[in-house]
Amino acid sequence: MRIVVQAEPFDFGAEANRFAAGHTDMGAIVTFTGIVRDLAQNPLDRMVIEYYPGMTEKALEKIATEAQERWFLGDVLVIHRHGDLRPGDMIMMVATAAPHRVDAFEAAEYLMDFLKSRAPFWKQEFTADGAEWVASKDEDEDALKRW
Amino acid sequence: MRIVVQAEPFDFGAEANRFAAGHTDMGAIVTFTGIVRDLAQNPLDRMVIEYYPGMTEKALEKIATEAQERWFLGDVLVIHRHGDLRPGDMIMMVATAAPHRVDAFEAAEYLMDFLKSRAPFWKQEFTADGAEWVASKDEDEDALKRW
Amino acid sequence: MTLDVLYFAWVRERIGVPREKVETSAATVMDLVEELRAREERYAVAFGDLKALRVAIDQELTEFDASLNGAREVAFFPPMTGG
Amino acid sequence: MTLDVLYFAWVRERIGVPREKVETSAATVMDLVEELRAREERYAVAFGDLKALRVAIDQELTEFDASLNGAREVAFFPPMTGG
Repeated sequence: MRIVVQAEPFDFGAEANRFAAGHTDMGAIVTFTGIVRDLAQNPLDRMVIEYYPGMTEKALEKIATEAQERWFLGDVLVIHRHGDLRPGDMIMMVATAAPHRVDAFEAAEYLMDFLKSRAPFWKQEFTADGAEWVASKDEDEDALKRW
Repeated sequence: MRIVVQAEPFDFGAEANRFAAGHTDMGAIVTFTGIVRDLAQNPLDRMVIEYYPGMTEKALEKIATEAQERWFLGDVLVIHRHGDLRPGDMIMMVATAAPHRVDAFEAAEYLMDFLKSRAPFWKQEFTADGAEWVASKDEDEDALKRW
Repeated sequence: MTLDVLYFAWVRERIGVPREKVETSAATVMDLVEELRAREERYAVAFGDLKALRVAIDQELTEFDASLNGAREVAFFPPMTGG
Repeated sequence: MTLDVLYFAWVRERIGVPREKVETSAATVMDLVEELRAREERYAVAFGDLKALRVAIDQELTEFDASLNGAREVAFFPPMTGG
């Protein structure tokens, strides 16, 4: 398991290759990557992500550990950025390795669902209209109910 | 949409990065990668994948087109190798880009489920016991029923 | 009519060739299978259990009762195991 | 007892500081919230709608009726929006 919270950009492809390498007993690798969106109707200048040093890492470790208890996984990777981001920048990625594809998919979805609303990150968007904290979505809270 | 059937290895990370680049209106990228497994109880020497030139590409395009009709996707990538593979080699990858994570995940699972048992590929495994065609699994056929 | 008939995986191994031209007046895939079965033992073996086989006409998956009307290429193979 | 009290996102903006030491004898998070609300308008505003807030004691998510017994660090913040 590898959990990283960092301000610096990460190389999705290089991380994906490093994660996939050397798992000859794991047939399935799933990755999810979140990218800062730029919506035509209200162009985004930048996004700032705040986090809670200490608690954020612990929360991510807890979520990843729970995924490992629930599915048969070879490995889990979570990388999440904080600080300043621009449209098109990668915010975060998760990766799961498992012997079978269903486990790799379900575990990645579980990680994402909990990461969305149980890991201490807060997004603020800067547009021509000013700064606005991103509101949590009911659908993200609802997504937890399926697990 | 990009569909590739090739004998040559592909660079998963480079393909993933290329796929993710330039989608500033797509917030979610999901990838799945299949790797040749080497099981301790019966070490694999090599795997050979046979395909049906012409039909295989058409079948993959049909599956990807159906995914695009069913979910709101920005892009779909399918790469599948044929020919000789060794343990640890990547067999194939799919990638989906969508505005929202649920679409990207579901579409990737759909692609995998149909690719497993509706795209003309046949795997043959070579071990110390000789050559054996991989049998299809009932669970792969069952997986189609959820869509 | 003359059909291109293709075989893949263990079907190809049992029949011994990857493809061949078949001159036939079979109306359906099943008729063609019966003709081939009657030809030689290797066909009878390859087509022994149709539940273990799949068929495509002109590169589209179909069923054994499908018509061969207009068909140019027929392929027989075991269930696919991609991914 | 002396608690480290942390604020994040718009809670931090409304209160005006990211963290502060608070001397309190509050038994629960709710008691602490009431003390802070009574202090100054900015706290009353930040803690106006508790349904819009989350709380962690010593970096573990908890509820507003949780005991502060043994607590060293209490954090208030809006619902998380990671990923």
